[in-house]
Amino acid sequence: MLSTPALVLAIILFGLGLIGLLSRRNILYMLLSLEIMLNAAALAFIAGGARWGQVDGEIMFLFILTLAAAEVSVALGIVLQLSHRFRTLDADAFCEMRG
Amino acid sequence: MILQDFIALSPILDLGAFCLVTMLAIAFRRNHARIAVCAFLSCLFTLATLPWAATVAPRAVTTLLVVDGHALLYMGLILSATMVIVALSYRYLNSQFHEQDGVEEYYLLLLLATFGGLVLTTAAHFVSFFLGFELLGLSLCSLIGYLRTRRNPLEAAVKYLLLSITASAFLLFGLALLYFESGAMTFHEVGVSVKQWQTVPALWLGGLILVLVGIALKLGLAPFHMWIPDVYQGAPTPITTYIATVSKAAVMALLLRLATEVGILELPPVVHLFSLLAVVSMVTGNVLALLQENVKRLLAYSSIAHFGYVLVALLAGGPPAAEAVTFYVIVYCAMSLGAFGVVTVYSSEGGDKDRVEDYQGLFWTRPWLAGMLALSLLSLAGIPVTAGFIGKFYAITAGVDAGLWWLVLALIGNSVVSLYYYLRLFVTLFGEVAVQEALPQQGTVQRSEFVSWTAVCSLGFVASIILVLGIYPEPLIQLIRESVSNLLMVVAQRP
Amino acid sequence: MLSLLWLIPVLPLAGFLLLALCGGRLSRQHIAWVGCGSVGAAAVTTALVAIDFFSLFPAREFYQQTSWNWIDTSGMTVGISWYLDALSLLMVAVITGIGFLIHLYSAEYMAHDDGYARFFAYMNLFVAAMLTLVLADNLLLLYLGWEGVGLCSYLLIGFWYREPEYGTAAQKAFIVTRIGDTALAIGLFILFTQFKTLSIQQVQSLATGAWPVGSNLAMIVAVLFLIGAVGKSAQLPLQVWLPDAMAGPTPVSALIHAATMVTAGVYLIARMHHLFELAPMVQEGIAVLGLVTLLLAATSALVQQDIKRVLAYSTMSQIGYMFLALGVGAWPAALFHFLTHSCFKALLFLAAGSVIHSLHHEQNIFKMGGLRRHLPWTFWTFLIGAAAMSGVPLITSGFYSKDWILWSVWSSPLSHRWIWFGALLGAMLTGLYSFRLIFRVFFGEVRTQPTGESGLAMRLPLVVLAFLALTVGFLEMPHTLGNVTLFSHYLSHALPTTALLPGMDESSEAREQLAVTVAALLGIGLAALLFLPGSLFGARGTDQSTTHPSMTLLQGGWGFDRLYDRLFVQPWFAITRNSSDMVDRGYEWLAVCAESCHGWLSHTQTGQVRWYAASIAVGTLMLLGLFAM
Amino acid sequence: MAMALWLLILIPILAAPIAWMGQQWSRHAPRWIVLGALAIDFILALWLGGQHSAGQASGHGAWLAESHTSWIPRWGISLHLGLDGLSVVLILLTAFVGIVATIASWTEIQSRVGLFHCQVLLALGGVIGVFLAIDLFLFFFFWELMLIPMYLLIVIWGHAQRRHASFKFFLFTQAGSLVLLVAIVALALLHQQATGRPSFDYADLMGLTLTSEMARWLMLAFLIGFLVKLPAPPFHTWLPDTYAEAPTGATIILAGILAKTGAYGLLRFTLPLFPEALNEVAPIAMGLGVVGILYAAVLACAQTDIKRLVAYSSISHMGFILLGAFAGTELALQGVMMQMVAHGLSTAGLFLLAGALEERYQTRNMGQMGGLWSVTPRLATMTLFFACASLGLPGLANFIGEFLVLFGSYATQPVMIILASLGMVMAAIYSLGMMQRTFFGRQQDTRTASDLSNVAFGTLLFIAGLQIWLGLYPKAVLTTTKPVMEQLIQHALVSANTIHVPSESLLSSHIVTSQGSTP
Amino acid sequence: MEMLFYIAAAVTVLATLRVITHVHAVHALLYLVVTLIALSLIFYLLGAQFAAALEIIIYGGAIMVLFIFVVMLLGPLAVEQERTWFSLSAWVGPSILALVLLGEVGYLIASGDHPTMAVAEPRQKAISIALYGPYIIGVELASMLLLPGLIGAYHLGRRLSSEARSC
Repeated sequence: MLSTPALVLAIILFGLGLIGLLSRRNILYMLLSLEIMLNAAALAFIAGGARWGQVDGEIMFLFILTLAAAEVSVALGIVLQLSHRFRTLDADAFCEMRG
Repeated sequence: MILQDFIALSPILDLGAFCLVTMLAIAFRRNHARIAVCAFLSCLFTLATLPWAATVAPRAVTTLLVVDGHALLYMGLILSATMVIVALSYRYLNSQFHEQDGVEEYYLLLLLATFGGLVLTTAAHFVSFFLGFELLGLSLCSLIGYLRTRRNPLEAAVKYLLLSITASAFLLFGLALLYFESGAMTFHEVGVSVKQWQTVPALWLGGLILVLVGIALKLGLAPFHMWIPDVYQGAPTPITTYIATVSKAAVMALLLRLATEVGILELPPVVHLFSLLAVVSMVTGNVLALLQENVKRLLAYSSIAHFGYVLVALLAGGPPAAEAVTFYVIVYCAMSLGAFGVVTVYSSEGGDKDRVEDYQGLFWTRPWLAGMLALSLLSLAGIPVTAGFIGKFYAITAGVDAGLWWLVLALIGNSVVSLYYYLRLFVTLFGEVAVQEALPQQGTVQRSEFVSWTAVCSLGFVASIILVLGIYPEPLIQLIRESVSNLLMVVAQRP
Repeated sequence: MLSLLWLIPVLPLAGFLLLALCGGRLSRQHIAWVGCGSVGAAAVTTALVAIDFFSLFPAREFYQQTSWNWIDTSGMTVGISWYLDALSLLMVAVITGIGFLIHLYSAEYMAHDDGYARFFAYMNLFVAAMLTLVLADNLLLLYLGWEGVGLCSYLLIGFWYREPEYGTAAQKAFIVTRIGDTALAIGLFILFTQFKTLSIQQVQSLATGAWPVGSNLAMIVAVLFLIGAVGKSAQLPLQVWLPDAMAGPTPVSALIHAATMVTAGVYLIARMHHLFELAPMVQEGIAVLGLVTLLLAATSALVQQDIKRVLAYSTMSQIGYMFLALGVGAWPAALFHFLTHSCFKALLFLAAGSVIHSLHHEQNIFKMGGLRRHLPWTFWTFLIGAAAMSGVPLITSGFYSKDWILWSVWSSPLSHRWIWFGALLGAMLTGLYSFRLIFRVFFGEVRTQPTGESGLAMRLPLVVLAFLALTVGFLEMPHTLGNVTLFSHYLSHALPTTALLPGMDESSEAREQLAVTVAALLGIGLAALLFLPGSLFGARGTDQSTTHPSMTLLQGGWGFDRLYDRLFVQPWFAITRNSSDMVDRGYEWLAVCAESCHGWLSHTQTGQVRWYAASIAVGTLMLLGLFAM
Repeated sequence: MAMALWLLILIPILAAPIAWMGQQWSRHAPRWIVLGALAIDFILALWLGGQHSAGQASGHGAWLAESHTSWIPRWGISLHLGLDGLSVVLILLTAFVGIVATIASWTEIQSRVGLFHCQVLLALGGVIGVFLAIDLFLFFFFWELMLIPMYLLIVIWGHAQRRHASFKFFLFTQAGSLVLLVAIVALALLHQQATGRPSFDYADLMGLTLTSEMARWLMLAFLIGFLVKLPAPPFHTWLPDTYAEAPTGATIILAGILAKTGAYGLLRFTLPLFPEALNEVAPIAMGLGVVGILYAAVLACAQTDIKRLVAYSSISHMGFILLGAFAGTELALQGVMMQMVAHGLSTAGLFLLAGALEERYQTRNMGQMGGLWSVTPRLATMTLFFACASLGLPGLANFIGEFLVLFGSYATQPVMIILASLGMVMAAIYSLGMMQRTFFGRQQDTRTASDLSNVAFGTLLFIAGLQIWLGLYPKAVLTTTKPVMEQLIQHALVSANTIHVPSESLLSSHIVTSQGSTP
Repeated sequence: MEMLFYIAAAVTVLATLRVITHVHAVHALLYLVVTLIALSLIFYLLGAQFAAALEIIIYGGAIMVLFIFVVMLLGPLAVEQERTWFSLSAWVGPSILALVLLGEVGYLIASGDHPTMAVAEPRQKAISIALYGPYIIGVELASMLLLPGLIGAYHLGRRLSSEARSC
């Protein structure tokens, strides 16, 4: 069965996404990295579904897809406003509140 | 889906329908007051369906949702809190959101978030869990950045967004791992599979930890607490209130159900993890709040600590723990509503009043408002006559009952530390009014003495809750006991 | 009439309350009336009680009266109860009698002072407390009086409160005596723990029954009581407060620091004689202590410049004699010396007061002189007093009492010969310093012009006391001279009689008396040689700038003050001045820690979302690492 | 009768808002309302106490008056009040000291008069509740209830450093309380383990028998809770700051009454609930008492601030209470009782005087005073009197308290008692030092100041009269409390003789047997 | 079969690495598209054909387009990168990876007799039944989830009318 290698791949992808999230300052990249992480989770679900021969994994993928869509729209809306207000997409620049 | 399922689901269906109604109302005609009333009534009607739903509870509706006493109780809490927040929001938005375009969606988003909260309370399946989680988080994200012309809300929104998606990713991946190992998606089946294992697979445990990290992020438990102060500070104050109350209560309801049904508290690693989170949260929250000069941040740090206390209660395990947690969460919601409510009302009079010095001598100029804040602070500090004391008492009782001596000691030690910053704010209320400011303000004070009746009613409601629970908590305790037994009964009923 | 006993202490107390509460509104005359009257009434009551007492005496040796139950709970029963026997009657008589005379004297002496009412209030309170002390049936009530007199002594020494040194002196007096009092209190605790009672008579009878002679507990308790007595009576090593106590008005010195309070120690030891008899080593210690004190005080008295300090040291020295007598078991002798000493010492102080009064409060004897003519009354009475103190043979009371003591020392089985020699030396020194005073003050040229003799109210007590100083001695005369035993007979109902060594007969007594006589006269003669102006060395004495180290040592009372200063006072001040609450520092440190923790942690709140995400990742990895592995 | 108990608590609490509103009617209306309410309370308590002496014979375990209503059945919590000799005496003291505090603040408090007196009444209501509650939860409820008004009194009307002081006060007392709360909860749960139902009721918990290990820990927790309030080292450091910075009225309440709640807790709860651990804990507690006496006395000598001096002396005196409470003899306990009353009276007087001085010279620094006797003779005389009371002059009430404690404890701990006696010498040093520096010597501050007002002087005279009365006739207090103390000692003796088997696990096995009322 | 999986996995990982390391947003997006395509192949290999299709249609199509859209909208912030976006090298990496994937898909089509094809039909059926059976509430909730996305994007994304005028 391919489910275990797929899970390993999912874990790798998740890790890569996390690395991207942490290492990129541009907020767009961070969003991309998050997409990768979500994808990794989706892959893991599908691997699980494959392992147990169930359709639930695939259905979960469907919902994750919905989430990604909804979320990206909101995120991009915020990104637009941010770029407008702060004139930058540098995530580290948004640190007026601290302490 | 038979009729009884619909009855059981009536709160969720009701609110869902009202979301759509509200959306249509907005599309039809924009009117701030009308939409606010509409939102308020939506919650009220939904609240009214709870007793109806209770007649068929406990009942599992498909595999996704379980409507039982526990869920209904939390729904009641969430809806009441939302109502108070709606009532507080109206004037706040009127004063803070000057642009006339698009203030109404606020209420729609609020209702959607609450809808997500309701789903979370009933969730018994990974799908409903995660969808409720996201509904709540996504709506909140927009709400936090709702004052989109200002820098702080936007900054808060982007922080919340990124971290909440991170939380979702962790959560989802964790759920996926759980699914991968156990092949089941309902909490109950997962719990069953756990019981069958001789040793819990590492991957499963890793998944569980990831799930718990996701939850901890939403609850703001240290070391996953970092977003809390920034978001609390940046978000519009009613939304801050919302995050502090509804969002956390809903997640806590879910955690409780997860803990009960999966039986994770019987796994030593999870107990250790929670203990660690509890202690770190208490210490971090309290230490960070010590010298904080921003009221909203201060309350944010205090909320971190409070959920540390809740974890202590949770760790006790068994019915007393569930009781204590629920009681504490209800109490915490009441006092947060009180504290943030005052900040909201005070900020509704021009400019955010979130510096500690803004509150200097408030008692002499605005005794009722200051009194309300004082009451909430005392409650947060756990002084008798207020609900906070009973809550803390409950938590300590649960902890002692389970023999968690070190955690209980940490709890009381931290309570003492926390007194310092509550008192700092408390004292400020009774400080001397600065002379230069006092004189020109005479006129404005007269004018702003008028607090909208909505604020009076909502704060009065919260105050009475705090006091009644502080003096005669027995009815609520009985209610919670029933709901807890309900929660446990569902577990017992399942094959 | 005996039932009026309670009235004796209550009358002065009433006087005190009256003066304290409405002293400000009374005229000076009324104040004097109340002040003297209350003590006078007490004296009259004493007389009435005494008549009644003697009418049944010796068939009935004591009279007990309980006013009310003071403490009556949980196994402790202590009453406000009075006990009258020969010993206490003697004390009461002296206190009220001499007290009245001194009050009378003060009425004039203090006439121009601001705190007239205050003064009499304190004095009345003192008399009340002192009477309570001597009349107490139990140790707790005795302790009440004991502390009460200490308080009054404090108040009266610091009477002129504007002078900071006076206040210090008062404080010193109280604190030093309090050390003794505390020891006494501990003694009380032990006794109560052992016998469950504090009644003086019961305690002693129980102690005699329960403790063998020389037992540890008896020794400890005796020592504790001794420390108490030593503190009150200004004996070594707690004697340092007395010279400074002369800061108070002279009548105070006469009443408290000469006639009555300082002898409370003697009374206590006499009262508890059963207890001390159980501890012979302690008793021996008393004798040695008395001897050392008397010599030390006598030598110090020799070189003092202040007239009152001379008298203060002399008081110390005379009480040393009393202790000596107590120590060798000559209980009646000690009391007899107490009686005579009260008379002549009160007389001396009052006369000195008269001198000071007429010299505008000049107390330095080197600035006095030639007052013989100007103050004849004073001179003669002072002379009588000094003679009595020096023990001029046959005609003065001091001779009889001192002689009795020395004879007891000589003849007692508890004594040693060297003690006797020491005491004899002391007798000689007494004559020397007493007459040094006479010659300095009343002879020679006038250095400060006096205002003249004082009024009747001051002269009358002087005369009466002078009369007593001469005649009291005839109450008890040795075998060799008249053999009057009125006093010892009377006291034998309260105190054991003196034991004699075998082989002590009248001839040895006579020889001993001769020695005493010679010593006293030698002292006086030496004084005349050294200090009488116009005599052999008289001129040298006028030099007051004596800076010889030995002189300064003596003037400072053998340097005890300086020693204690180094040993206790300075370290104490060092401790208190530099001590802040250490525990509080600890808590402050905690607070600082919390604050720095806050500072450190709030640096983690950078506001940068990537850092937050990193913290999540690291936190998750740590949790995974901790638990999933 | 049961209603009367509630009235005792409710009269001050209900009068509090009236006092606040009273401000509108007249400047002095709040003061009169406080005086009235406290006077009624006093008389009521006196009446209840009178009932007591009439029907005295009841003896063991009986309350004079009792009121019992269910409150939170979930945890076996009930509104259970009970009155016995101990509470009567302390309630009388509370009402009296409250009246003194009101009089003391008559001239000092000029702003927000209504609120001030409202807080005073609330605090006193809480204190009376503490003295009446015999359900441990209710007790704790009142125990905390009195804090907030006290805190406000300090923080609103206090002196320059009030913020710091009030924080310290609150943090310390609250820390102690929380430890106490944990112990109370543990006890209630132990009862649950034993009988199947939790109970916070005094009578139920008294019947609980614990293993010695558990008893030791719980007793320690109780001890900490009460020692903070008492206070005893090392928990005392809040006290000097607080006493010095609080307004005079509040200081009088703090020193006169609040400290007594700690002592009350020791007597009412710590001793009878854990007789098993008494033998182990007693030497520690007594040692702390002695340390407190000496340490505080040394520090009192070091003070230049008159209020701090009195504050440290107060700590020193409280050491005697700790000493006596654990001596294990009835006599010592009676002494503790007496000391509580006496100290309440004497510190009330001293702080009234210190406050009066501060009001007149705007300083508490004794270095800037001196020679004030001639300016303010009444003040000086009364200070002298109370200094004497404080140094334990026989014939005054403090003496009876201290000496009964010492007499009662000597048999148990002779060495400690001897050390404690040294405190008497130090008491003389600081008390007289205070007199010396303020009233004796040359006048430093030549400003003229008015002497004590007639009212204040009259009050002080009255307290002085009480001091003398109790000093010469302590039976008034001792007879009332005797049955309570007898019972205490008997209980301790009976229970201490039971032998227990130690066990290993945490909570469940810490019960050996229970004499709880229902199975 | 397995070979295909591993190749696709390698492509996924490589492309992802490029996504997170690339300096240009558009390049990164292109690599992400490749990742998604590779993932969809893996889904297919795991037997989830429906998911594979959706991955390409919705993820690769809709969501990525959204991103591109935003990148374009953020014109001023990205203007200096304008020139580099159209360099050849940008296309090389994705193209190669895409070609690899294309080859794999071709192989799959060519080797037509794969078991996953056989189970495909009943599996889709099962999904449909599940979606409209036990998961019906989930579907409804997912639809509700899109609502905040919609409203949020609407509210946050648009500029203020006043500002629009001033800009």
